[in-house]
Amino acid sequence: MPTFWLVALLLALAAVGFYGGRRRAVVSAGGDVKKLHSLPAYYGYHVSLAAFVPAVGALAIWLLAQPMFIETRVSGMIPAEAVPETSTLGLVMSDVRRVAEGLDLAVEQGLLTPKEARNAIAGEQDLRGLMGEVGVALGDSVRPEVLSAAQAYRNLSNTSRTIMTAVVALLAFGGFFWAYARTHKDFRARNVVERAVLALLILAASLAILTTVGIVLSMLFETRNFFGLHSWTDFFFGSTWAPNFRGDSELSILPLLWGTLYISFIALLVAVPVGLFAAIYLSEYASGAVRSFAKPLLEILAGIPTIVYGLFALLTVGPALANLFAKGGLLGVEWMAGATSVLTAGLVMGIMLIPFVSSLSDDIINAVPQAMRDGSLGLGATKSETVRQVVMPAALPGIVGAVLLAASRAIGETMIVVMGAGAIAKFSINPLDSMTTITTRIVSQLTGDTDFASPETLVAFALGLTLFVLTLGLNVLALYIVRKYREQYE
Amino acid sequence: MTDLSQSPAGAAPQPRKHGGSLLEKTPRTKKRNASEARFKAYGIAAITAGLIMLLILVTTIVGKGTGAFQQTFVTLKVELLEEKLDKKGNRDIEDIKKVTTFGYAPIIKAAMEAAVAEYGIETSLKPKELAGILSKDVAAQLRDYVIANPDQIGQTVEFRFLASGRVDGYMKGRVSRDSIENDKNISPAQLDLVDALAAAGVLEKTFNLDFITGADASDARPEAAGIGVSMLGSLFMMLVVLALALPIGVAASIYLEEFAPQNWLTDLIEVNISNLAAVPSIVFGILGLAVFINYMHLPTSAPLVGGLVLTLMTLPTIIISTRASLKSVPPSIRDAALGVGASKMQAVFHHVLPLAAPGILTGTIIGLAQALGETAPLLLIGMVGFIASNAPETLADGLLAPNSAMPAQIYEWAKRADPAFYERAWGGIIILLIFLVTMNTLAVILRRRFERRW
Amino acid sequence: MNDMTLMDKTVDTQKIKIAAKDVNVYYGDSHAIKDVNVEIEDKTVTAFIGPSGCGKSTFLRCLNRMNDTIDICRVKGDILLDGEDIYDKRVDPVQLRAKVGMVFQKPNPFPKSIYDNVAYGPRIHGLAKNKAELDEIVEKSLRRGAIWNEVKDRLDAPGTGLSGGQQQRLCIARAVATEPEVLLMDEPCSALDPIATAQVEELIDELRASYSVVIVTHSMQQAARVSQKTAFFHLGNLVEFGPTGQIFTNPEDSRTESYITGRIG
Amino acid sequence: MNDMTLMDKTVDTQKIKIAAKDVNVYYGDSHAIKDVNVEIEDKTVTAFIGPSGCGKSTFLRCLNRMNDTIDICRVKGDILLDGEDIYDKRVDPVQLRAKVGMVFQKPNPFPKSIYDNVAYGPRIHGLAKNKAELDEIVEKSLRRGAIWNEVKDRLDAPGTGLSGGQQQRLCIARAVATEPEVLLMDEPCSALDPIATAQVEELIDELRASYSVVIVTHSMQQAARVSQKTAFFHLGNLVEFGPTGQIFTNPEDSRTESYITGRIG
Amino acid sequence: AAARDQVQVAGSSTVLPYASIVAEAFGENFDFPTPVVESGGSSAGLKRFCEGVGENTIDVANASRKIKDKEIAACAENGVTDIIEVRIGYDGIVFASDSGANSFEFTPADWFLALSDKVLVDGELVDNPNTTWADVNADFPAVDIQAFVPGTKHGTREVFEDKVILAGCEETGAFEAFKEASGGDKKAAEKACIALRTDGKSVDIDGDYTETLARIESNKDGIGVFGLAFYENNTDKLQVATMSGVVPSTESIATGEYPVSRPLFFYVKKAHIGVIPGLKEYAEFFVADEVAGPDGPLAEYGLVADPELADTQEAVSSEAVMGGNS
Ligand SMILES: Nc1ncnc2c1ncn2[C@@H]1O[C@H](COP(=O)(O)OP(=O)(O)OP(=O)(O)O)[C@@H](O)[C@H]1O
Ligand SMILES: Nc1ncnc2c1ncn2[C@@H]1O[C@H](COP(=O)(O)OP(=O)(O)OP(=O)(O)O)[C@@H](O)[C@H]1O
Ligand SMILES: [Mg+2]
Ligand SMILES: [Mg+2]
Repeated sequence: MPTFWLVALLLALAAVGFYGGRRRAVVSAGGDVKKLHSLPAYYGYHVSLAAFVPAVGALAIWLLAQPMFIETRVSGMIPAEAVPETSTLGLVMSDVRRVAEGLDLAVEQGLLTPKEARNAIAGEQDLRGLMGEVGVALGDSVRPEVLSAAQAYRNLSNTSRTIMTAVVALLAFGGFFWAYARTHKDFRARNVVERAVLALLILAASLAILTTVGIVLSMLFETRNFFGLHSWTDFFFGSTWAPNFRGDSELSILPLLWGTLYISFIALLVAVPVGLFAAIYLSEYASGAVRSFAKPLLEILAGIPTIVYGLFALLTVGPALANLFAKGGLLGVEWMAGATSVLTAGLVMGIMLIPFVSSLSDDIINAVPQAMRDGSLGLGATKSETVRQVVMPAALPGIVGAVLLAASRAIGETMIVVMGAGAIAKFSINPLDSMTTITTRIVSQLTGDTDFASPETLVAFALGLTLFVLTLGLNVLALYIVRKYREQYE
Repeated sequence: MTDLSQSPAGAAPQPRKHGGSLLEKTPRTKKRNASEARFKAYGIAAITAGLIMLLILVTTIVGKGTGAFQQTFVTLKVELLEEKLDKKGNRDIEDIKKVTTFGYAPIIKAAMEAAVAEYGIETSLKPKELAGILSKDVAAQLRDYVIANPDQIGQTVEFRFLASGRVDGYMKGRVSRDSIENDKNISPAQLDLVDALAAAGVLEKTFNLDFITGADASDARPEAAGIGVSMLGSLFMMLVVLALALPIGVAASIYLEEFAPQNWLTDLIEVNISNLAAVPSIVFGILGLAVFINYMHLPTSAPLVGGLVLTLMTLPTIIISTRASLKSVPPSIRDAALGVGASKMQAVFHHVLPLAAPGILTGTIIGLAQALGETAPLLLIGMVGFIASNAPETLADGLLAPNSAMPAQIYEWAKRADPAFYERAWGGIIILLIFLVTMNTLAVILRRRFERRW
Repeated sequence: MNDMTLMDKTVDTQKIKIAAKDVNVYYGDSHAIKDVNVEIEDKTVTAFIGPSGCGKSTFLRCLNRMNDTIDICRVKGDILLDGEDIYDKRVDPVQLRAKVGMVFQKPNPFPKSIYDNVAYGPRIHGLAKNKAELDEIVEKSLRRGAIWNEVKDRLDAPGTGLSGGQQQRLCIARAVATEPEVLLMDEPCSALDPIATAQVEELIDELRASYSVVIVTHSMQQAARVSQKTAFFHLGNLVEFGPTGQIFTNPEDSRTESYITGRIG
Repeated sequence: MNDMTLMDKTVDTQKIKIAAKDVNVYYGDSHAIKDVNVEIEDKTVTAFIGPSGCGKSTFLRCLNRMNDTIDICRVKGDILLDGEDIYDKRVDPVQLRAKVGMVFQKPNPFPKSIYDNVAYGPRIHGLAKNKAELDEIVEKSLRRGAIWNEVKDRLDAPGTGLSGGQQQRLCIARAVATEPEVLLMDEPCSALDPIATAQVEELIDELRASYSVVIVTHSMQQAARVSQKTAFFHLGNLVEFGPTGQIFTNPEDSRTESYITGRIG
Repeated sequence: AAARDQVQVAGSSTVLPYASIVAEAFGENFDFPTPVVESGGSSAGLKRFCEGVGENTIDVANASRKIKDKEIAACAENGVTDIIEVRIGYDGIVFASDSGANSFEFTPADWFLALSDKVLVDGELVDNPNTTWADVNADFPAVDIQAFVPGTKHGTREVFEDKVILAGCEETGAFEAFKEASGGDKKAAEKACIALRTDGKSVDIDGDYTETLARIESNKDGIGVFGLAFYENNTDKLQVATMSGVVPSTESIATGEYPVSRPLFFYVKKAHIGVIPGLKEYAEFFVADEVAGPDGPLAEYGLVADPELADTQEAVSSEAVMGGNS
């Protein structure tokens, strides 16, 4: 596995670079560390990074590009008539790759000499059997074109590997010596290393943008298809959600949006007060012992698979609510038609979200300096007054973050809604009615049996994209609010 | 100069009337204390409510799932008849392999007949019905054995076979004579046979390690299904998530919170991240399918892809919580570090990050818990379904070979028709929770070490 | 600002406001206050002096049970306020702290506006019937804290954006706004210039007319100027307690003398 | 501790260490420092005095760019350290701060052990080759901070669990541990008793032999005792700057005189 | 990318149990690795099937319905042209209630009258007034109507609409009335027929049959729609209703006596045969008599064996593609 060894070499070089760079710096300062611009370790990191990062980058790019390059070269070798009518070049190529891999393995396991592998001729040997022995299953016996292409493939890969090794090694050693040469007591190693780290941090932060771009792109195309098939006015302004198999369905997002907001609202109505009070109790009142077991226990709530919550809603909460509110129930009212309702799903979802609010808020509240509390208590405030008026405002940004996270999770939840709230999209203000949410519709339209090119399926993408835009709006709003009310302590 | 001179009429200010005794509470204090007590009670109520819910859920889960850890087995002597298994008698492995599992049915029937005879059990059942109390997995078990030990053909070997799901249910009390009235999979006569075999000590219910270590089985043989392989799938996914989401999330948060200039670009990133938290998980599946499988050509059903998708899904959670806790570190700490000549980077890594660690770990706990229990995105990248592969042997295999994940497995089982799977689904949830608790415990211990107030 | 005008002080005997009996305080294993007995009189300014780390703040915080908030801190012994044990189970520390106000050593303004910082106490104690009354209280307190002029134009600015000395005065204003019967001030003038110090001392003198004030200070001059009684702490012990004049001119204990003359620290 | 021994001071002319030219500082819209020009000499102790809120800390924080950390704070004008503009783009504030150390007005120990508090600076600057050397630096710094005796038995205890004055001295020890060329001290003795104050003053005097020290103080006596140069700030203006002796005995500006004699605050 | 060596199947969750039984047996009896069978619905399966040809696409799509023309077109656009269609048998759809509750003998008209949004009363189309089963049919007990029908994403729903509701609509004459009301538009009339009431009497189930079962267990008056296989595994909890007098069973469905059933399919990408190891073997094994025949494990599990299985076997072994030279 040459790549493996190459990486090992790079790692080794980086390690050597670390010690080498450090040593050189110390020596250049005449052994007096204090004369160095930066800590010795930074000189080490600098050489390590210079040896490692460009080389690994090149390696990665090469490894990504090599197959493409070889593929085009080799596929050029396959005559058009060698591609069976029903097949495609791509499939033949995968056969080529498989054969090449089989040959490699056979050589590795000593079943073939390298020379035999290079010169093997289709039909002479039972190559399929041989490949079977080394664990590469072929669908058919090896055809001559495929075999020769595979041999060419191996040749090319070998050459390419060699060049790659050379390039990578060159870069690594080049970087190493370049950095090593620059290492000197006045060299600003820390700044360079920190700039590299900062670049990494920025890279990490940009991943969010990339993900967003990815999400939008992966849905945009199908969304466009959807709007090509279905009128956007109905989607945005219609009032009914009623997909059917015959086509020509009414697919409006509004009832779903209503359900989404309603269910999330109820879930937050449960999770936020309970979570916040739990957090406050844990961080302000509870003894260390209580806190250290209650908090992790509550966190388990976030990890119970949602299917369990779904069943809980379906089998326990739903019937319990029905016992109260449905016809013949204890309250003698007839507000609830079945066991599923917005309230059922919201309650259960709220339970699941408790730790989202409680644990995060607890950490944030705990981080508010004690001096703030002392200041308030010293004025004769009760603990609760202190919490409400001093601690909470100071912890507000974090708490808003926690609540937003919970809200986000509520919007994205499916299983609990499916089992707890039913699957009927309707406008109603009765929390005991069944409703459904955008997310569950996305899942069900995507995983259903409808025609995948029909609007009934494609609507999932439009729903996803619209939801994305809507939540973006909500988040902008939240950011604005947090900015406005932020209180910075000390 | 003296502001004091402005106090009314120079008269010494009279102290406010405080209630006389400390031991007697003033009405206002009483009111405030009442509100204090209420506030505290809300807290206690909130925690208790949460814990009670947890208790209910966990007892439900445990109550329904413990059955899965036991299984009914039948110990039988089987004569590996040569005329059925190796007609040519040359022990050629290729020939032996030609006998499919269907070809083993007569041997099993014969073994059952022999057992009935041996223990003197009277039954009117036909051989096929006799074999009906055994799992369909038995033939595969036998065939594997024969292929591995061709020299044993012709011998009589003792095996421990799984009983069928219905029989197992009967032993566990899930199936009763009443409930099988319309059941075409099992008859009262078969239950009589089961009773007799149990009395003879041939059939017994024991701990079932295979459930914890095994792979999924098809709908026709719930008794053979295990969660072990998908547990490894989850494990590998969690490794990927932990290895990527935690460092990337923390790095991104540090940049945004400590280094990023306040401008529209960073605002954009910030809003974007919180928005990603609200993206339904299935959308991440769509993304994963588009990017990792269709574009980057990573294999389908691979835990690596699952891990990547879950990483993207978990990142916002970790970032949001990390940022919140970075924000809550008092600026004086940063000042102190900068004041002794630390660089911003050093101040962050040496002082701020350790102080923010509890929040970061909380985010990780919650993010990983969510990732561990997530099914929807896995649906689109092919990790939900029937993926009965073997336990991966190498790291690369673990990451790339098709596998499922615990929640997906549980979800699949919960959907299956045979009620025996239902019990396994709950059993799977128990294992998932144990997995989760183990994972959390590590983080919680770590978090406790970082918690302090200043 | 002449140095020691001690003998001018009238040392009337007042009723005992706070009596501490055999108070011991421990931080975990370390014994921070050792068998302290002290009687703090009403309508009197009592100064606590002593070298840094001798336990002044610790003892001060015992007097309104602020030590309750430090987990590892244990207080033994009796502290009586108006004859009632403040560590009694039935005593509500909240009510106690309303009576016994505190200015902390490190200024700790709330991350709120200056106005809200001062209005906080009156609000929770319901001292103002309406906004106008509250405004009045805030203004009066800020004036008493000798900071009104500096902040009157920016009452909405955050209290944390003030300079060190301004924060300190804000905290004093915040404490007097609730009109406690006893005011504990832990080095209230440490960050103040002489003028501001003089104003605060004037305030203390004014407060003395009706309240009891305990002040921790490192400035012997200040102690001499404002206090009628002085307690000298050393390594957790209350070495000497008596009329300020006597302590400064004629200390009984040699350690007191050494400290006052600047020989032990 | 006799009050004013000003005329004894030798005022040698030293090379200029820090030169501030037309420095203006704004907090958002409010103008905190107005056109300040000052030259701080090497091997000299410069005292900044002035009423609370006049901008001493603000100006001090400009000298090592600590104001960079306050979002709303903008600094205009030039500040030269050894002739180099410290606000130049190419200047690494980190390096600057390593040269120009700081003791903050509010003691801010790290929530770490006392040892780590002091060892942190030497560690990141690579001042110690090994543990033994580091131990030595820590001990020496704590001694110079006049706190060694109090903490030597509990170096592993958290720095935040110290008394106010101890924290202050810990911060001084922390600052001197990195051996900066210029040491900015914002009221380093505000929470210290006379003895500790004297020890810190001794330290300052000792530091003067090789470094430049800038000290903010509210105590005129202290300024007089330790400094060779004094700058008087008032409402953001540098009113007067000159040899300490002259400022205290013969101020040019009437405002200076009023302040020193205790008439404006 | 390393070569893939197992068959990759995706699609309908109705076909999944059968496919998994086959895949398991296939893995046991052949040297090829056990195929991976993903669930996710016919739509998603076919979509991935049609994504193109090549290793990173699936080889087989399971579907609980026939592939649609539009999908074939989309497939062709991506280069997936030669598709082998394999019908594996039929899925019976049954109506069942809690085993302890009332038993029913339904006709399609009963269902239409119970669940339709609008019904014909005295020649007028009115909002469905029926609240109990007795209102629908005097022979039925007077219990509240509470029906759990598959959600609109399920293929079962389509069959239910076509073979029960629409049939009932025509039976009761409502169809003509709808047609009249919409000006003779047959499509609109059909649509009106299958519109179900939304007042909670008819509940869409988006989950699976286990959810329907759970609903019935918590509401004993409920009647649910199930697959035959599911019912047969849960006879202890459910009792099945007859439809037009016929008791559903694999036999009665195979003979066509019991009307409500649908064919199940899988689709094989011909281009992958010979390339993906074991693909053809898998397809052949699936439809082999010992597997999909009336005595095979699939039938035992609840699949209604296809009477024309022999033709299918023949088509598979000759790799006959759709639309072409079948
Ligand atoms: N972070 C800040 N935001 C806004 N204004 C500030 C901030 N810090 C200080 N100020 C204001 O700037 C002016 C100067 O403050 P500075 O802290 O420099 O005063 P100072 O001379 O150090 O006073 P003190 O002796 O009280 O510490 C004051 O009016 C203060 O209110
Ligand atoms: N939170 C704490 N945890 C542990 N020890 C503490 C804590 N607070 C104070 N101490 C210790 O208790 C002793 C007394 O501290 P205290 O704060 O009462 O001193 P002080 O007299 O107020 O000193 P200063 O004048 O420096 O403020 C000191 O030795 C100090 O280190
Ligand atoms: Mg103190
Ligand atoms: Mg200041």
